[in-house]
Amino acid sequence: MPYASVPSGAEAFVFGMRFTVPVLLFARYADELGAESVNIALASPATAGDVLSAVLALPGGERLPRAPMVAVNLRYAALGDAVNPGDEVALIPPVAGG
Amino acid sequence: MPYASVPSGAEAFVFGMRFTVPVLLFARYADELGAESVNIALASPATAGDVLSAVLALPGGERLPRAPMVAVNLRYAALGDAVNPGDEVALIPPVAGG
Amino acid sequence: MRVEIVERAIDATALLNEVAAITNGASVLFVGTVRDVNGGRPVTALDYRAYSSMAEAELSAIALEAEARWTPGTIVCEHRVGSLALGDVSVAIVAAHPHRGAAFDACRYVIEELKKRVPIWKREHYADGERSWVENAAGAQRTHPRGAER
Amino acid sequence: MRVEIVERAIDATALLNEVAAITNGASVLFVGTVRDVNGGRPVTALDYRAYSSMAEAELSAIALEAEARWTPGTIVCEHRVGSLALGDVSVAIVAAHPHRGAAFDACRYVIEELKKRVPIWKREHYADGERSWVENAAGAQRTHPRGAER
Repeated sequence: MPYASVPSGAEAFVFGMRFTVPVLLFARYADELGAESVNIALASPATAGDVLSAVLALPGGERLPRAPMVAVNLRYAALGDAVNPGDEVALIPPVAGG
Repeated sequence: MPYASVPSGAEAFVFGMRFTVPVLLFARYADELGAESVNIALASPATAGDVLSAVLALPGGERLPRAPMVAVNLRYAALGDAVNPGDEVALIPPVAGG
Repeated sequence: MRVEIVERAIDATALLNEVAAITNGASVLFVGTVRDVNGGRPVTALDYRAYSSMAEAELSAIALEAEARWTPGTIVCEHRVGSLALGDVSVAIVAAHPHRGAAFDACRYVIEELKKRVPIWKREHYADGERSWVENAAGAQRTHPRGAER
Repeated sequence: MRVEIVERAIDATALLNEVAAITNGASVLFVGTVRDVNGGRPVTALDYRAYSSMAEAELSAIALEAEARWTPGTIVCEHRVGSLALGDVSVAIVAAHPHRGAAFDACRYVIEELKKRVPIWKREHYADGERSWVENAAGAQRTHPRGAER
């Protein structure tokens, strides 16, 4: 059953195709990682959770919460949501607008 | 017990003293009575209810509700509240501010 | 706290500025304007009449009730009387408070109580030339609540 | 409906005028301003930062939710980012509706959801020179609600 782990509803992808997505960081998360964005290398099929794991493994990533909010293409995403080439990912610290 | 009916808390008064109070009329009530104010003659001790009864007995008074809101000196009054010389009385139609 | 029955246009911005204070993080402004329709009937203009001295007394009482219940807060309110055209502002209420929930609740309290208690009357002018005094649907106190006592 | 993240002063009057319509009898404006104290600590200034493109997308979604729930109504909202001084307006929301209850409820909905969902962050500057990112007490979503799925 080699395809059992393919997320249903995911877009078409090529197994193992390598690509990079920008991950935007804000507020305390940007301070902790010392950057306002990082590029994360992925292999398809990739998910928001894969991006998060890679960011948490960066220097300073250990100071982030284990499961921060993630956005893909300007929308809050579940960790199982697909990330495709051309997508913009962001980690969203607890918000403080108003 | 000739004093049994004296309202407690009422101001000092002379039994049977005659006086007149202005009664202000507004909106539909003014239209029905054809006047924005009327003078009502009273004899002490007098109440807001006495004033109301006198207004309802005027020509056009039969077109007013039987128990409209009454104000004495800019405050909503109960019909048993005292009316004294110098007081300003008003009948208050259903309000429509806002 | 300031309340006033006015015979001129209401400047809502002036009311907002009046309550501006660095201790108040939240201001809620309610603005009521003359609508083109009431109960499905086209309205062309309005007259507001007030028993002004009592209206200001009652409105002061309401504002003080709100300030006492949602302390520390500030209420400013103006209600216009006279002839108003469609779109004119008839009433503006600002409630300012350190916290937004209290500012919303205080502002809402003042307009709800105003519509029930403040002696102001409205005569609508309709497209067919007729004019009629109207009553607030919710708050209208038709008759004396203690009338049955006598 | 219009929402915008702006880097200039907010003109609340312009927002009120924008929704003015003779079909809307009630407008409720919420204005948030920079307070001098937060959690008992004296604040001297603030920076607001936003993920502007997502903030406008999320704020649009909230405004459309409000307009769908309280129809027919109109929402206009601006949130300022950058350096703000004490007393500066950080956010203004207007909800206009034929009826006041809906205008209050819709305005309140937008500010409550904004504080929970819109990616904007605030760094307070304190009297002692320290600066610190703050989180909204009520709405802060610390971690991913579906984080446990993986």
